[in-house]
Amino acid sequence: MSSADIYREIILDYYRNPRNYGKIQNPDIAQKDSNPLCGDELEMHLNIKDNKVADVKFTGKGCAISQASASMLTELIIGKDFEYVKKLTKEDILDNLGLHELGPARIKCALLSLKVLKYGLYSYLSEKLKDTASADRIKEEASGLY
Amino acid sequence: MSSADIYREIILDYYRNPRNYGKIQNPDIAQKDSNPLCGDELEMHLNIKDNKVADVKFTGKGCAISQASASMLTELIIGKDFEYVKKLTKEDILDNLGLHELGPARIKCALLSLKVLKYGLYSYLSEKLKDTASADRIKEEASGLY
Amino acid sequence: MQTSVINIESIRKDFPILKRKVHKDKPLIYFDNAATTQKPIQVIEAISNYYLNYNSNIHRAVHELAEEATAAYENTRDKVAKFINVKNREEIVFVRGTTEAINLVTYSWGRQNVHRDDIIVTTEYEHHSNIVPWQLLAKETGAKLEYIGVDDNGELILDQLDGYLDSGRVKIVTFSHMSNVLGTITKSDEIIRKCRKKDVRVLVDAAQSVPHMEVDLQKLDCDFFAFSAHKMLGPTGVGVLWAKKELLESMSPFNGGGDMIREVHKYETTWNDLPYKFEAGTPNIADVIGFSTAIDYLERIGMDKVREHEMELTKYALDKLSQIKGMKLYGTNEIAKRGGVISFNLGDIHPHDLATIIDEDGIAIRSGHHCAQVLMERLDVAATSRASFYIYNTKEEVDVFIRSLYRAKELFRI
Amino acid sequence: MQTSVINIESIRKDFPILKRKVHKDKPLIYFDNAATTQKPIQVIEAISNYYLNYNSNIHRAVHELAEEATAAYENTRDKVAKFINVKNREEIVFVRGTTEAINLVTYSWGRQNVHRDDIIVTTEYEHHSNIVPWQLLAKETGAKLEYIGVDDNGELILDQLDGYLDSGRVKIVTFSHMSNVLGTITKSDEIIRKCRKKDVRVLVDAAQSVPHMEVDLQKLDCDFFAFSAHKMLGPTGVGVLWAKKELLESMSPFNGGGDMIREVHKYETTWNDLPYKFEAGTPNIADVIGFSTAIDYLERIGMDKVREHEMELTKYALDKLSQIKGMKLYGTNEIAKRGGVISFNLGDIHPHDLATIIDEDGIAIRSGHHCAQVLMERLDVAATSRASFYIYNTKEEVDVFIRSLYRAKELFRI
Ligand SMILES: Cc1ncc(COP(=O)(O)O)c(C=O)c1O
Ligand SMILES: Cc1ncc(COP(=O)(O)O)c(C=O)c1O
Repeated sequence: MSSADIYREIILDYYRNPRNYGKIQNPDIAQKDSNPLCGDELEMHLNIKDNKVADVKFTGKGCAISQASASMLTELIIGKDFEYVKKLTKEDILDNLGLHELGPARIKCALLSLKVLKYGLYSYLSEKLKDTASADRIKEEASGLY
Repeated sequence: MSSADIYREIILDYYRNPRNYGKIQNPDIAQKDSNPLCGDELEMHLNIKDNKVADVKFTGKGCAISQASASMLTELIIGKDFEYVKKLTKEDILDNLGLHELGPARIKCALLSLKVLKYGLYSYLSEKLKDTASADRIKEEASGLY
Repeated sequence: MQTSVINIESIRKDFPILKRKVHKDKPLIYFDNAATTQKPIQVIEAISNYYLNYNSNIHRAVHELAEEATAAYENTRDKVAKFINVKNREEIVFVRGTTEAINLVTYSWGRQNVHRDDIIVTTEYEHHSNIVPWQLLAKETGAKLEYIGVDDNGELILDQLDGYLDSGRVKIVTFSHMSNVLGTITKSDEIIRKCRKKDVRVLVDAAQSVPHMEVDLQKLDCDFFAFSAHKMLGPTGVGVLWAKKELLESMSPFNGGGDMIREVHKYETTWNDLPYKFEAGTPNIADVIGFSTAIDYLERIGMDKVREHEMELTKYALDKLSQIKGMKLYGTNEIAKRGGVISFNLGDIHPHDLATIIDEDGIAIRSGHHCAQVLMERLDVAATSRASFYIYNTKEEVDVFIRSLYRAKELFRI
Repeated sequence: MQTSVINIESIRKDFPILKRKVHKDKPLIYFDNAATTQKPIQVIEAISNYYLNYNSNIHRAVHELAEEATAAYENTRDKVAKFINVKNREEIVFVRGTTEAINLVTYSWGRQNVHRDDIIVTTEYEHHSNIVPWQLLAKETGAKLEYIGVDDNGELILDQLDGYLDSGRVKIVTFSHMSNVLGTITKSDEIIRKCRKKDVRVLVDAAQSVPHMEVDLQKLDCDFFAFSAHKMLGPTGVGVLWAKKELLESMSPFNGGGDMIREVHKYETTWNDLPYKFEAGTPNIADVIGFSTAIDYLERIGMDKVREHEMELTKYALDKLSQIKGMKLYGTNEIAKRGGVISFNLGDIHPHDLATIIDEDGIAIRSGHHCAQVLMERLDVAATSRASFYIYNTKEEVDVFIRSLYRAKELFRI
């Protein structure tokens, strides 16, 4: 897709005015990752209450795609059922962003936040919920994202 | 040059019946080297008396060229003035062997004995005669042989 | 006169070098394949094509050339994984060759896991690449290096391994899958089974096996596995280290530099994911890409066919060689137990002299210690001559070779 | 619109890739030369020619192919020695690239000579290849790593070096001859003079200098010197470590294996002569041979001309770039002090986004940390965009680039 399609008003807006930017005190889930190739960094914090995403925030630095994607992801999952979050796919994220046909280098930017989220879920599921079966599946998904 | 020219009767004879093969007890010069590429080994022993090569012997294993060359070199220098030995060149050896136009790999076989001899002279000149000027020149020659 | 299994005529057309003449007018007969093989035109063109059309540094840039180059480079990784049947592509590390692969293991795994008085077991028929790195490691750590001996049939004396394993101090057993001098195919399964029982690590030097036979790493349960592209139709400067993920993860890096890091700070650094943690600096991009085409080529023929062809040729050659008076052949004559590598000595003709003589007839063989001096000591020879075959060699070439050996005998009057 | 010094039209004809289109119909403008350069057809053909005509393993065989290949491989060594003006060919060691060269030094020289509480001095503008190996060495030995800072003009603050040297504990100072991000040319003579006085060793990372300017190692009195072929028209997978003979002789080997030994016995081994002691295993023969043709190509143009051309182009580009509103340029604007590498940031456009946008116009630049995260921290940015030039780049291409930057501004509404 062309730059004009990627850098639409909404992406630039989320890049410049990211929603849910920041940290949570004592989060249930705190996960951080960076993309070793480009140096983008991302940290996500979540609180889970009554099997729902009670709060979610992110911090990071990176390109418009990675920052907008992270911010839009937080909006997508806040208040949602935990089950919903567990099932999120690559396609859900790209649909939500309205970004398709990104090249192999840039798709990593769009998916970094989902990767961080999935690794966060993995730790939470295995350490706090002792649900190793789901945890392993999610870890597998995370490592196979790109 | 062709194999037929290289493996003349005389070379094969020196290969199979090497003259001056063996070791000297308490030699004035004892020098050893090997060709790391093909594994050929050669050791030369010399006695120097009255500025002359009083005795010389060699041991080693290797191809017909290297063994014949070593043996013929011992014959060339035995009884000769020390000065004569110091001046021996690559061309002298090849003339003596009747071998010219050897390829870059095989010329090393022909010159291994001269290299060993020169390194032996170097040690002798520098350690026993303290003639560092000649010694350094000869070392330079030895290392530049091939 | 081709063997019955593969269509040599059509294969030979892909190797332009086979049309060249040496020593003015002698058709080249290339029997030095254990040292390095020739390359089909497809591989040569894949390399040119990369430089002509999409040369770029990889992994870090977003421009189109970089994306094409990265995809092609990473595609080779997938292809290698499939070729030796491993599940995880990130277990495939590109290095310069078998030698670097083994050094990577001795530096990264060895220095972490081998300690004073531990035992490293290797064999008497190893290539220097699988001895010297372990000697260096043993010297640094105070570990001991022990050798499994070679019997008169050219096979390993595996009872000796039991003795070492019983000591309880063995950390790793390292051996070549196929000897580059004797052609012996090692009984890997048996060694690995024994090692597994004692929780001992196993490195397989596959420099001579992967090019010549089917290899399945899901069956061969070793820990480390190393081979070189240039010995299997691929370019020089590329090799593969495969190792189990848990091991690679537990190992500290080998070379430090670009691409192998996650984050570099002044005083501390974190490592990249596998396999990149072990691929520091700009890799040999063009040749890794060329290697992919070499694998395609071999797969199209089929590794079972490659093996069959070589067996037929080896049998043919051994039969003829053993009829020459004064011929000393090393290694077993059971074809099923050996690859297409034949070491020999003819009378008292030194191998260098022999190689020079038959080179005049256009035949390229190797002479010397074949980077296996420990084996030379065991065989009690200074050197051997070695003829080694590959997919483009024919029985006709073997005939020329045999005639040339008779000429050598004449020249040496034996 | 070529610069006044070299005949770009005729040079461009030698680079077939420059005729290709990217993103369907955009002529390729390749400004990612600091990452890797394109290759002239002569180099590509030299590699093919090797495989087509005389491919063989080297050094150990006596057949005709091996002799031709060995001669060509060793000929490159002579050529490199002449190109950087060193006297002793045996001081030239072929490695995979700058990264491996530096690791060779940290492993072989470093572990012998650097001890607890010693100081290793590097700089804030180093490539990861000249930081991470030293971090690994420091960790292993207990030595300290210190950094020479970078001032706001992008130059090293050499006073800090004096402070370190005064401690009397510095063992080595290691720095890049030219920064791969800022383009700054390091005041090497001054650093080396200071180090000589204290008998401190010096390593020069010349990955960005040798390709772009004349280098004379008999004048530059350093101890170690490293660079990569792929950044100077040569193939991937080849680099050079030069070091003083006495140092190489005193150092223990790096990788163990074939070719680097004199005699291997079961429990002890002796090393081959220089430079072979440091070239274990089958080297990257084809690409070393191809590298020779790259050097020929550069010599034919003349390194002084290469430098002049790049200065003219850099000045032209800097002038235009500095007129763009919101443009932040890094490094000095004194052309004589810098090479043809320009790092910048445009408004709040992240470099990856910028690279993606201008890639659509056919322009290949690099974006990111450029393997220099320590410098990124110093500059207080996550990333920069980087355009870097070489002999085939033109002012016209710079114009297209500038127009593309304006398009990016529009897209980002700044
Ligand atoms: C200054 C500098 N040093 C070292 C390197 C590493 O070179 P290579 O990746 O060829 O090993 C580079 C380039 O990537 C560089 O620019
Ligand atoms: C059995 C064996 N191991 C290791 C090697 C070393 O391979 P390379 O020189 O490609 O590193 C070779 C070939 O030379 C070999 O035959």
